[in-house]
Amino acid sequence: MFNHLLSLLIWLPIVGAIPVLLAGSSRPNAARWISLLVAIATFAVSLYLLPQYNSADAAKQMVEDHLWIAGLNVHYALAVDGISIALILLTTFVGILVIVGAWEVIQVNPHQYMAAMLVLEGLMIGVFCATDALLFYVFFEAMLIPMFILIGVWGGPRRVYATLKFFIYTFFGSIFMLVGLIYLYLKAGSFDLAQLAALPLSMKEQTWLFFAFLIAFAVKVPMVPVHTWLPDAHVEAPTGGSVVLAAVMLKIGGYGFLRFSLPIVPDASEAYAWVVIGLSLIAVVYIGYIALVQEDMKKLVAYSSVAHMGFVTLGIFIAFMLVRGADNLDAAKLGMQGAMVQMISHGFVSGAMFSCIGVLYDRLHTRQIKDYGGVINVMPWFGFFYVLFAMANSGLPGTSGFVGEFQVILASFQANAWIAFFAAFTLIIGAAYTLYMVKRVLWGDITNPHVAEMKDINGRELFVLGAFAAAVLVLGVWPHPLVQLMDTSVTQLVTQLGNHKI
Amino acid sequence: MELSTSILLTIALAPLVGCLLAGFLGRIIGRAGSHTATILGVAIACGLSFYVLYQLTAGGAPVYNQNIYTWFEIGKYNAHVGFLVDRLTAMMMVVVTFVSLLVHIYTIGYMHEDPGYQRFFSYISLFTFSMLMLVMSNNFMQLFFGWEAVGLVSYLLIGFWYKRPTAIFANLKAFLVNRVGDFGFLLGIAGVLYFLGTLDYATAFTAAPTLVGKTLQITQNTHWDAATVICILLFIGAMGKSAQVPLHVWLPDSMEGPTPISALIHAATMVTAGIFMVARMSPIFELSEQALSFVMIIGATGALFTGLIGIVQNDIKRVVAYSTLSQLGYMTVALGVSAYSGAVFHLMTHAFFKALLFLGAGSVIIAMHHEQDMRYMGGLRKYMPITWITMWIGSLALCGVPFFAGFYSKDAIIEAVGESHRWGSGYAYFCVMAGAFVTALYTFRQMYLTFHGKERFTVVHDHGHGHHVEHKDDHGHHEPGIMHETPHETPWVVTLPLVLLAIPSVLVGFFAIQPMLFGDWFGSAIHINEANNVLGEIGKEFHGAASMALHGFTQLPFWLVAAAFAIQTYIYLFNPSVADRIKTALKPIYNMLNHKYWFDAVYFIVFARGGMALGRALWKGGDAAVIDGVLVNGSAGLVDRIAGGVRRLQSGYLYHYAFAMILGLILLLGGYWLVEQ
Amino acid sequence: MITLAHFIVLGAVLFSIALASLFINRKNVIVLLMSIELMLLAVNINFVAFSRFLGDVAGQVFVFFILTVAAAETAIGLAILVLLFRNRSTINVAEIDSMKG
Amino acid sequence: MPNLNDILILLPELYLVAAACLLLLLDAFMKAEQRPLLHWLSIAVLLVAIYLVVGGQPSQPVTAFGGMFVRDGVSEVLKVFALLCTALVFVYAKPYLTDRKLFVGEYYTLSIFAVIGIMLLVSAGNLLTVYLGLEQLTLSSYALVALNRDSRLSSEAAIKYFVLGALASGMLLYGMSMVYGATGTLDLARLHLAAGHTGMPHLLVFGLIFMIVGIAFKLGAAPFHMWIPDVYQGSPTAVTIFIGSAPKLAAFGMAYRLLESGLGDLSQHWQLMLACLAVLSLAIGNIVAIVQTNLKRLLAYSTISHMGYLLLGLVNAGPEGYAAALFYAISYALMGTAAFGIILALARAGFECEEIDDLKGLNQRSPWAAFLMMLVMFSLAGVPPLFGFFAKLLVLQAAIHAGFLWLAIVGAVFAIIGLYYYLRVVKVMYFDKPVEGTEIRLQGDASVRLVLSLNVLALLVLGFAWGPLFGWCQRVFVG
Repeated sequence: MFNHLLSLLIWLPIVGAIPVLLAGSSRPNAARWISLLVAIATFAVSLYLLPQYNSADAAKQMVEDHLWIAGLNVHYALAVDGISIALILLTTFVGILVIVGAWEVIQVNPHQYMAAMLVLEGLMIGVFCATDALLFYVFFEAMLIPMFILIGVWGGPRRVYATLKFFIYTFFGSIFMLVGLIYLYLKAGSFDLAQLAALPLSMKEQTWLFFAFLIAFAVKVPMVPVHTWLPDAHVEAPTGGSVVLAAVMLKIGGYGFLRFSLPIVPDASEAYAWVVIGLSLIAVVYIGYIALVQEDMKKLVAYSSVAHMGFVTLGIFIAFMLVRGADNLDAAKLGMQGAMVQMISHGFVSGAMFSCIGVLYDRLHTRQIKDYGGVINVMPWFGFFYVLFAMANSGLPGTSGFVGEFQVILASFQANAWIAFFAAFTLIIGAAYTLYMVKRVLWGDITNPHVAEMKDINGRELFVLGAFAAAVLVLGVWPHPLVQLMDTSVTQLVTQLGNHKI
Repeated sequence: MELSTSILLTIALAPLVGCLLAGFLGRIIGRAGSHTATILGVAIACGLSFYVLYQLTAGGAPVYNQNIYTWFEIGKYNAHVGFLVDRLTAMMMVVVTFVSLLVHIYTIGYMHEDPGYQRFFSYISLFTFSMLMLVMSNNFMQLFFGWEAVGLVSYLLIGFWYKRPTAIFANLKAFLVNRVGDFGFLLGIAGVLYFLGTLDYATAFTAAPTLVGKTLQITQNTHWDAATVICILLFIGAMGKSAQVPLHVWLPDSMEGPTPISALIHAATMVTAGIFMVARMSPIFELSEQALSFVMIIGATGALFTGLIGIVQNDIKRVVAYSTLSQLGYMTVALGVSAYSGAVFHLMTHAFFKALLFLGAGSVIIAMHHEQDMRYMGGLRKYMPITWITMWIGSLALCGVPFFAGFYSKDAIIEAVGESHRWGSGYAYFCVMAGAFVTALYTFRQMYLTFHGKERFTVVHDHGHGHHVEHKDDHGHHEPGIMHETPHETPWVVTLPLVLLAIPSVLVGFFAIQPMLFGDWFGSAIHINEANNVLGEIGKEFHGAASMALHGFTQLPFWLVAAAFAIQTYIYLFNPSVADRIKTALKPIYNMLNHKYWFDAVYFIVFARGGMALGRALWKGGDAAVIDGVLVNGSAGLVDRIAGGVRRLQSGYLYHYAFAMILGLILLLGGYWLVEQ
Repeated sequence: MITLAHFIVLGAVLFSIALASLFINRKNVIVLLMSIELMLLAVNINFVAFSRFLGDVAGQVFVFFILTVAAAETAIGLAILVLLFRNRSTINVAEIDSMKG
Repeated sequence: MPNLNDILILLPELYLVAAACLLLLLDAFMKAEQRPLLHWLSIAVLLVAIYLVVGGQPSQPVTAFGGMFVRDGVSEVLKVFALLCTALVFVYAKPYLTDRKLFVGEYYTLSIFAVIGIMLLVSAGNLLTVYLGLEQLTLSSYALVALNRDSRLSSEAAIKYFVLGALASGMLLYGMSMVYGATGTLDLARLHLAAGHTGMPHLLVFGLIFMIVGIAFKLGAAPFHMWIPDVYQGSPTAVTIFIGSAPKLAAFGMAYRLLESGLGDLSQHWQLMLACLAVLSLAIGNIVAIVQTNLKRLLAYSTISHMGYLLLGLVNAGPEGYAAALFYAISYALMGTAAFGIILALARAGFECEEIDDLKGLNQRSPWAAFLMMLVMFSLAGVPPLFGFFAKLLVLQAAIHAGFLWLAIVGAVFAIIGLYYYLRVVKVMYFDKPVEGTEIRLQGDASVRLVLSLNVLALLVLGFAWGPLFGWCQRVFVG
């Protein structure tokens, strides 16, 4: 069997970006069509990947391993498990939608935009495949470049501040992780994640490494209090940028916790789980209140992303309390699964929300809530999608937004009723800020004459929103397949949490 | 014979199909197409529900409990989508689909001029689907799904006329208040999973006894009884959905929605979901005296005090709305004294006569061209006899006049409370008793103001109908008391449902009381500890419906109703001025009632305003000032300032450069010297 | 009796004087060239002294090289000096500060 | 008595000397319009030199003239890249020189003489050769800086460079004299043996310190960096690019020869000193660069910070550390050449393209140039997958392994600050609108653009395939 599937998946979009660039600004449509084809091809490959993957087998699969740098024993090592596959599918799926979504919206240098998108997609897939810490780091950092360009070139008025903040924030986080990784390499003589996981470490070392990882991924997720780059980045980013940022990039933070913090420094992670849990709960409540008073739609959704990602970190670290405290493996799995499902679901929901805001922005060129009102009068179909995604965002059962939060809350109650209490607060505050926005944007009579001239969504937008809607509903009504896909991997992760390193 | 899965699926999905057709293809299939599709869907569901009920009672079919598909399965935790259909469920299905069907028909008449016709039908069919999912569920997850789904539809329907500021305020309020309830509900479910290890009803209920003695740690050294915590959390959900004090504030505002909705969702079915849920959970609730006392007291408070507000309302729909709150209070009290079947029984009768009253009110509103203020009505009986008669039937049922459906259910509850020895039952007994009087007060007041006395509107024949058409969608608040044509009886699509509802409002109690309350009709569906079986006690003196009714005439509740009747008759038929004199005489009380005990005002200030203020404070103070201002931009600025300073060292003067080098040399030498020391 | 120490101290003193004059003098670039020469001479003294007391000629060979290179260095230095004067018509060290920060 | 063998070992250097003299003569008898020939010739000369270096590479380290001259792996690597960089410099410089009437033979011959100095320096086996090589390099550089006779800035830069350079070499010599006095030998190999059991250890260390000053000056490590910004800014860009690339390799070679080959046993002394220099350089370089508006000056400060990272490698004082530092020197030489190369290519008559704002909206005017510059900037900033990142990775790793974790963390922190000004350049090129009426695009003929593109893309390619190069760097130190 052809065993370079993952490499293909990573490099197809990156290499595909070259012809798109060559198409040049003179032939924008060529650029658009090529990039669409590349995106679709990538998606197709990722779909082909699905049946290849044996979800019964806990081991990493489709392994590719070539010695990359002999001098440092760095390997070009790729492999996937259920979790990676799910995230890869999310990436490729969103990949198509952002290309379509940007079709005639991006008029300035569309070829560069599309190329950046494709490169970004490839790098993100790489992050999900890499099993060598250094390779992971390379993809992890390289991602910043295309995103920097995307936001900076096609972004809003304060894009310079936003991009610099975004880039430096993230770089700041990851550089300490790099130092940590080097330290680990010197101890283990390898960057291979499996070997690092097997490496015995003293509590002191683990603590330092834990915080090195924490800061790297906390910035990415983002967790309070290192979240302030996200609202700025989102507000200034072009729609596609926001979609990718929210839908996939944030997930890499959560994914990093799974691949680094948990297996490599389990004991420190246990000892400091309360820190992460505390911050996650703060994210739910504190950020919820902040989202309530936002006047900019994108800022609002950005803040709600922070709150929702709080469930991811909560679900991941609650597992420690359950495995080691309560010795309840299944509950830990429940929480972990919840976190994973929440990642995927948030990918769809936030992506959809930003696409909706993009639709509005393309018509009125403002994101201020006060400039809208009564949109439903002129855009009924849009209204349908908007309400649907808003409901998903506030975790209505039947939409994907509910599943993960439900599982995480159930799991956290097993650990401590109070954690569940604060987590469940999202039901109220989440609904409050989301529907308050819907009220001001969608409902009501038309006050702004410009709103009266808005046209309802066209076919292209219908396709994008429809695709998101389908994903949101299917996942919400029948999450079982996704859970199955990740089950063995999650089980293995959770069982690993049990074994101490000291 | 066995109930077949396909039938149950059809019942649940038929309305959904109708909803999708009307919703997505509404433009294509047109108004007629939409209402045919949806009505057909609901009709099928209704017919099959009756069939299912028949199978379960006469057909001797066993209780149906199966999973349709797996929702998720993680280790020992799993959630499924499945149906549990026993008599309790079947009864709810019948009530829901039947009322829903009539409301569908009624809507044809009520909404016939509304631009959102198709949308409306789509919504109510969606509601029917969600409600069926709720009642037919066999596990907590699906229950929560239905629970929130009906909330969603309620949100959409209250805000159906989305141009009205009041409507979109009300629907947001309704959803959020419900979410407060669901907050508790979800925690309750989590608690169930924690203590009982499953989300499946059957398994959970069989395991329920193991809760005894288990506790939940709240702080270092306070432990609460598991059953109590779970029950109260679950009941908080019920308080939201069934509008119990103090989460009742959303229901009166929900009257912003079209009247059919008020009838279907905010009177007959959705608001009773909480009652149904508690009845369903009886095996768990039976384990906690404290929880039941809590339920009882909450219910009793609602039964009396919300009823009082009804007396001072002038909006015809709001009167009915407050009466709904009060009646929900009755049901909750019944639950509180473990008379679950009594509660469910009242739920059923109430569904019929309250739907009847709402639809009747709607019919009046149509006739008055969307004038809802009773002060501009009066003497309508001669214009719309059918409405008049049917509404009287509904009112008498509501007041609990013997032989009417309401009598049996309500009287049973009052007696049950009397029998109960649970902590707080004395207070509850007083509340329900006084509540009977209050109910009669506002009911008769409403009837008199609407149908009797002299007309308080003038008819001015001017430029015809078109006027209202354009006013229709925004429900133009044309100058009060001025009609542009004489009111007339509403079309058959409106009156037919009234008649169809009037029949059960009279009869259902008479026929159903014996089996439902005293005949162990619900079987395994409801579980009661012998010690708490108040209905059993009453059952001992029960000798048939007729004698109960006759006996009813000798009881205090009836005489309270009679007294109220006398008072209101005197005031509103013979001496209207008295009303105002009383109002002035009891000014403070009137104000208190008129402001609904200031609940809404306080909530708005504390939660809405307060929440926003807090949010703004956290945003400006936390994110903007501390994190961004100090940490992020602050450190950046610091580096900049340092840079500005350091660059001055690069003065451009050769001798400074040389000096720097020599300084460096000296430092190295000095450093070495220090290290050597 | 003159010991090695005396020579080293002499060299050190000369060297220090050279260094000092490099940053104390703010007048004239030529003085800078002179002090550089002085510095090299101090070095030469060291080398000669050491090679004499170590009885090893290599040091003295080194001195010859230093002298030669120093000559070349001075040549270039003066050339630059001329250039500087041509462009700015001053060789005042305190005025050569158009590039800073 | 020198024999033929010595001559053969010295062949590349001797060949270059001869070639340089020939070019000088040729230039004298050449008409102005024939000069391009000189240009190509000198490039050819360098390439041949590379061939000689690689071709005549001995399997074992060999010495000539009684240990005066060492030819081993380290010198090979350094020579190859020094020659390569100089060749690149020649390619990039031509259009700039012609535009400014500076297209003269001296430029080429002086550069080649400087390269000879470098080659001598990195192969030095004796304090004397170190000194001679160094002077050969610096004297030619002084002249190069002053190449543009009519520029106030050039002359100012030249005088500053000259005085400070002389001061530095004076200190170096003083140090040498002390080391000589303490050990009684000038030969590095013998020095290495004698250093262990000298009678006057303090004198030795004093000498060491003076020599470190000399090295630090050559590297441009703070606080001996003062000349760098002014010289980079003042000298013609065509000269800046040369000073900014090959001599860094020489500086590393010098440090290696003196500190490792010569005074390796004193590492416990100089490790800490270098660490201090590293911290200072990182701090000053990165922080002051933030407030620069002149592109050349910004790159000057970035050089200072990069030398700080290079020192991180040296601090390790072991084979892996030297390998990392060598790797870093090479990567920096390539990046520096590329960065200044782009500036040269964008500059034209009457437009120096020195200010950062000159790059405004470059992406709209010349996407390719912007793209190349972006790659260079991210590489300098050390963002993967570009070459610069792996260089940083290696030096950090070396520092941590040597137990200087704190130093590595300092390096990491300043990398964040450094990122800021590199991003600012990218921002100006990509996010800002071009200034109306200005015109900015790649100058020069296809050859320049091709070589430039290759040079930059090499940074990307080496980001993936840096293994062999690193392997080479490792081998030369273990072997």
